[in-house]
Amino acid sequence: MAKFVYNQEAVDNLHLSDTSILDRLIDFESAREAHSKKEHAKKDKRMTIGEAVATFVQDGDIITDGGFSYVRTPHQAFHEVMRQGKKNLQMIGSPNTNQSFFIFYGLVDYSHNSYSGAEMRGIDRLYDRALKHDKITVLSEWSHGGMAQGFKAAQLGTPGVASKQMLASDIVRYNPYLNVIQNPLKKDKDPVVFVPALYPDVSFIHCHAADKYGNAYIYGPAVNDLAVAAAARKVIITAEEIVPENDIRYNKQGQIIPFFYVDAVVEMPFGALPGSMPGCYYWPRQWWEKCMRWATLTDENAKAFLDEWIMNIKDQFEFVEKLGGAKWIAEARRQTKAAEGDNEDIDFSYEEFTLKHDSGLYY
Amino acid sequence: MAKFVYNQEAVDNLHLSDTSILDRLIDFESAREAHSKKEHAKKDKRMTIGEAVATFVQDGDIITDGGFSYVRTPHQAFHEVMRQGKKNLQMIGSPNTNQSFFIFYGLVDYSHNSYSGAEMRGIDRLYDRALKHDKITVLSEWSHGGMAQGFKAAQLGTPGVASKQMLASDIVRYNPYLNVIQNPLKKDKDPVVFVPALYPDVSFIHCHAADKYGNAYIYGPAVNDLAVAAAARKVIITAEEIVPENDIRYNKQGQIIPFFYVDAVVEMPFGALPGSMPGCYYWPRQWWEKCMRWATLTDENAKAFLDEWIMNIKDQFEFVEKLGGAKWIAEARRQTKAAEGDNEDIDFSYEEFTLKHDSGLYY
Amino acid sequence: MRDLNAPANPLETLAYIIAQQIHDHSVVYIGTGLPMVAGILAKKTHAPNITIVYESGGQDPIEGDMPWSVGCPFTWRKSPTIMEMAYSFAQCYNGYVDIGFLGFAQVDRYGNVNTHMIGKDFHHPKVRLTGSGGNNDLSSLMGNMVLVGLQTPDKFPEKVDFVTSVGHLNGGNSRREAGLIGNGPSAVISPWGVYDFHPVSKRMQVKSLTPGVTFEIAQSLTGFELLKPEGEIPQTKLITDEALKIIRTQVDPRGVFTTMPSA
Amino acid sequence: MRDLNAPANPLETLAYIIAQQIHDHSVVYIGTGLPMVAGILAKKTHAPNITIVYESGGQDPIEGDMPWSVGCPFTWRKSPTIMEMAYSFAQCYNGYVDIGFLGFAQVDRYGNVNTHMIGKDFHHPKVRLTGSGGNNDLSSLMGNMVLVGLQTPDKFPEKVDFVTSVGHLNGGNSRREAGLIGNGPSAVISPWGVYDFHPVSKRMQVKSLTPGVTFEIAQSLTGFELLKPEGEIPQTKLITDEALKIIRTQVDPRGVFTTMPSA
Repeated sequence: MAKFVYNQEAVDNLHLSDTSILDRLIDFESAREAHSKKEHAKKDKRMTIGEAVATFVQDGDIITDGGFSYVRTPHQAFHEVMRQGKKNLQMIGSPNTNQSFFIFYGLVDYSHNSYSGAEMRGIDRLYDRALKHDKITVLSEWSHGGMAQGFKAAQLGTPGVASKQMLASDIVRYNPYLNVIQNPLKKDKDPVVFVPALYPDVSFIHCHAADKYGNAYIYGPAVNDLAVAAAARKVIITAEEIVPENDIRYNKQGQIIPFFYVDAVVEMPFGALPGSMPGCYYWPRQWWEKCMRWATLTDENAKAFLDEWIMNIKDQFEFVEKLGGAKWIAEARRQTKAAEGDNEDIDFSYEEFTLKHDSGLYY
Repeated sequence: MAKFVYNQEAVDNLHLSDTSILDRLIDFESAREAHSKKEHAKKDKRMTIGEAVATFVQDGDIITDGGFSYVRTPHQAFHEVMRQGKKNLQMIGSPNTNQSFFIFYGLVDYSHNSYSGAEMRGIDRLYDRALKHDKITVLSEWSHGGMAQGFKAAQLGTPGVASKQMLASDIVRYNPYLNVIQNPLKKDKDPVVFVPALYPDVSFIHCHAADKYGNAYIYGPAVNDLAVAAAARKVIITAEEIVPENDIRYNKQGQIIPFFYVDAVVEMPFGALPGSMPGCYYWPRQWWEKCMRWATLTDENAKAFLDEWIMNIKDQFEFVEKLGGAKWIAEARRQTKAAEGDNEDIDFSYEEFTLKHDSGLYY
Repeated sequence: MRDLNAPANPLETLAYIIAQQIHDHSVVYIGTGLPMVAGILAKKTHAPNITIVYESGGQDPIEGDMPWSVGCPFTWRKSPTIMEMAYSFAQCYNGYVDIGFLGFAQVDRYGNVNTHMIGKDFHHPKVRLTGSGGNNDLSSLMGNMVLVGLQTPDKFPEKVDFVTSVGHLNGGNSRREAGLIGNGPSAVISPWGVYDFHPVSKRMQVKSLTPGVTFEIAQSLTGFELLKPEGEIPQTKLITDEALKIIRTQVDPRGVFTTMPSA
Repeated sequence: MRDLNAPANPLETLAYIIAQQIHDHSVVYIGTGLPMVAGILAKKTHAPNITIVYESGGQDPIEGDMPWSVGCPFTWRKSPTIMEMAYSFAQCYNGYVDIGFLGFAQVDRYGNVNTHMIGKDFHHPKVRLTGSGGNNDLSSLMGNMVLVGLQTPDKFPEKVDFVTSVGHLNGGNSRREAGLIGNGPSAVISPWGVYDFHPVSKRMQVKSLTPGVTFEIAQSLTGFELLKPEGEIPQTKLITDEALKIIRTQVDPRGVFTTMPSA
C-alpha cells in the first residue's frame, strides 16, 4: 500500500501494479530520520571503497551518482558496486551514466531517467536492448531540469516546488511523482507541475579533496552534487586526495559538502575514470569510442569489454595501468589542463577508435 | 485591481484597502520582461553611485539590500538613495537593515519584514515609533527562512515552493503572499505554505570585487545575495575594487554573480560601512552603540546623528575620515582579519559608547 | 577584565543551564545572545565534539572570541563552508541538526513564542520587537528546540501577543496536525527554572527549579497555570566555579552577553 | 587535418544556417552537437559579443577547442562562474537567455519534439533514444527556441511518438493555455529548409529552402502538410567560403561534429 498520492495516468502508462516501490524516493520522513541518526560528530570516516560499498549499499537501494556524464562521475565506485553484485537497485541521475552496465549484470531493476546515452557518441544500445527484453522497469521519466529541481527542493528543505518544466509533455504522463496543480497565486487557470523533493538512498560523489571527517571540495561543475549530498540518506565521498581539515578551512572556497552529511570517505585517486576529472585528468576518448561503437553492439561484446575493464579488475590502479600507466597519467593531466586553460594549448587530435582501427592506446 | 490571489485574512489584518500595491513583488511576468530587456552583452557598466541611483531607482520601487545585518550590507549605496530623496519606496530584506532611517526621512512607505533591530544591541526604536505614528505600512511579515525561500524560488526558476516554515503562526495571518495548501503528495491532511517567488525591483549588492561588466565576487557569507541578484529587476553592484575580467576568471571561485544580471557597477571602497566587510574591515562598534543607544532615543537625536553621518556627507570617504581616517582603516583591517583567523589574535576590548561616555573614537 | 570573584549573575547562571542541555557529538543551531555563550561554554567543557551552526551561514568555526552577531566573523572563522541562508535553515528540516536554542519576549504554556510585539494592536503596539528572524524557522522545523529567556508573568502570559513561532500550538497533537515538523520545543529555560512539556497535553511543566525558588514562586512568576510534577521538584544544578571562571576568562571575557545591561 | 577544398557537407551547411539565427549581443543556450559548432562559428564571425550558456553549468568560456560534451572543460574554460544545473535552466525561466538551440529525433507540425523513442510502445520501442536531458526544460521555458535536425518524413511525422518537449502543443493558444512560458519554438532548421510557425495557427511553414530544394521536395520529405508562404519562397543563404574555412580550421578542425559519421 503506497504512502503517497501518485499521478494515476503515469502509474497506468508505466504498468506499475504496486506503487509502493515508488515511495522511498520521496519519503521525507525516513530521509530525515536517516539524516538525524547518522554520525554527527567529527569521526574519522576513512575506509576502502570495498568497505564503503559493503557497509552502505543495501540490495534494493536507490543509488545516484554525482558529476555529469563524462565529468567527475564516480565511475570507479560504481565499478565496485558492480563487482559486489548488489541486487534490485534503483538508479536515478542526470544523466544516469553507467546505468546500462548495472542492468547488464543484473544489479539494477528500476530506473528513473532523465537522459541515457553519450551525447554525440550515440544512444545507449545496451539500455535499448534491456528495455526491449524487459530487463528494466522505468519508474519515472524526467527532464534534467525537473530532476535537478527535485534534488534542489530536498536541499532547500521544501516538500516540493512548483515547476513550469515538463508541463503538458509526455514526461508528466510517464512520471508518477508529478502532479499538475493550479498555481495558488493565480486567479485564471495556471497549471504548474508540483515536483516533490527527491531523496535517494545512496549518493556517491567523487570530489577533488576531502578531509577524513567528510568535508569535501569540488572544483569545476557541481551539477546536482551539493543538493544530492544534502538529500541522500547515505553519502559516500570518494576523493582524489585526503587533505587535512585545515586545507579545506584555509585553502578551499566554493563548492563544499559539510562533513555531517557524509557516511564514508574513500581515498580514491583516479576515481572518475574512465571519465574526466577537472584539473586532474582528461577522459580516455578511445575507451568511450570502443565502448559505444563496439562493446554495445552485442551482448557478447559487452560482456568481454565490461569484464575486461570492470568486473575482472581489482581497483582503479589496474584500470590506469591498462590505459597506459605513468605515460597516460602525464598525458591526461596535460590534456585536461590545456582544455581548462591551465596548460599551454596543445593539439587534441588522436587516433580515433573505429571498428576497423583499435590502436590499443586510450588517450 | 490586484493581479494575484492574496490571503484574505492577512489582507484584512493588515488593513490593506488596495491589494494591487502587493502585486509587483511577485509579478514574474514583469520581472522576466525586465530581465530579458536589460543589456545582455558585455558592456562597460561602470558609473558613480549617484548615477546608478538616479538611473535605476524610481520612486515607488521595491528595494532590497544584500549582506546580513552588520555584514557586507550596501549601507553607503543606501545612504546615497537617502540623499537623493526617493519616495514611496518599499523595502524588503533579511534583515531590513537601515529601513528605519529611510522611513525617518520619508522615503519608505511600505515594509516587508523578517527582522528589524540590531540583535543584542536592541530593538529598533525608530521603527517602533514610525509604526505607532502610522508612518509605515507593513505589507508582509516573514521569517528569515521563509523570505530566503521566496528569493531562492526566483533563482531556481519556480513560481513558488511548498514550505513547512511559518505554518500555523501569526506570520501567515500577516502575510498576504502566503497561501496554505494541501501537500499534493499526501493522502492525509498535510498543510504546506506556498511561498511565491519574490522579485524586488532593485537590489544593491556590495561585493569584494567586480569587473566592469558586472561579474561580481563575494567572499564570506553570501546570505541571500546570489538569489536576489537573479531575482531583482535591476541589480546595482557596488564593489570594494574593480578588477580585470581575467581576475574573476582565473583567481576567483565560489560566489559569483554573472555579468548579465547586472545593470550598474560602482567602484566603492568602504561601501559596507558602517557595517563590516569580510577580509577588508571590521565594523565600528561604537558607531552602532551610539546609533542604538543615543540616536534612536528621540527624533531630535536621530536627526542629528543621521544628518551628521548620512545626509550631510558627500561620500564614503568622508565617512571614513570621520571614523578616524588612515588609522581607522589600518585598525579595522587588523580587527576583521583577526576575527576571521587571518591576523594573529588581538585584544578586542574597546571603550564602549554609553550615554555617559562618548570617546569620539569609533573602533 | 571581569571580576572573577563576583557571584554568578542571572545571565551567567542561565548560560550554564542552557549549556547543560547540549550533548556531546551533536549539531547545535545557535541564535544570538546567551545561546552563543552556552554553546561555546559547552564546547569548552563537557561537549568538545559539537558542531555549531548559525543562521547567517557560518558553521563549525574554529575557536575564537564571542560573536557579537549571528553574522559576525567569529561565526564563520575558517568554516569549511558557509551556507546560504535558505540552505542553513534547510539543514534543520532535513534532520542534520540535533538541538536549537532561541530567545523569546513571550512564551505561552504550549511553548508558542512571540518576538514580534508587545500589545494587542499590530498597527499600534506598545512595543514593536524584532520580528521573527530565524526564530520561526527553527521552531517550525526542529525536533528539539530549547527556548531561553527571562521569566515574569508578562513574559509567560496566558496568550502571547503574536505567535511568531509555533511550539505545541494548542497542545495535544495540534502541532503535528497543523503540519509542522519535529516534536516541537523540548524545554524552556529561565533564570528561575527549567520547564518541559507534558508528554500528552503538551502543557508546560516544571522540570527543575533554581535553588531557593519554590513551585509557588515559579507559579507567581508565570501568567498561566504551571503543571507541577509528581513528588519532590529537583533543583537545577548550579553553575560550578570552574564553568563560571571559563565564562569570564574564555567565553565572554568582555561580558558582551553575560554582564547585566548598562545604559 | 581536414580537406579545405571539399564542398560543404550537410552538417556544415546546417551549422552555418543555425549560426545565422544568432544575433550579436545575445545570451545563447547551446545543446550538444551542431548547435555548439554554430554558436562558436557565430562568435567567430558576425556575433562576437554573444555569451554562450551550457546546461552542465559552464557559461561564457574563453575561446578554445570544440567541446565534445555539454560538460566538457571547453564549456567552462575559465568561466567567471559555473552554475549548478538547476540554476542554469532557471536562467531561461527568468528571461536572461535570448535564444536556445536543441536537436530532435522527431518534430511535428507544431514544433513538439521527441528525443525519447521511436515506436508506439513505451515499454518495447523500436529504438530507445536518450530521453529529455535539458531538451524539455529549454522548450518549456524559452521564448525563442530553434530546433535543429535531419529531415525525412519519419523525422517530421504527423505525430511524434513521444512528446519529450512541448512546442506549440496543439497550435493556436494551446501552449500558453497549458501554462508554458515564452512563445515556444521560433524555427526548425534542417539541411533542406528553414521553417517557422504561422503566427495564429502555429503550424509549421516554410521560411526558406536550401538552393535546389523546391516546396514539393520539402513537402515530400515531411510527414505532415507544410504551410506554403505567399509568393516566391526565399532561398536559404548558402554557407560562404569564409565560414566554411573557419569551421574547418578553427571551429571544428577535427570534424567531431561536422564530418559525416563513420562506423
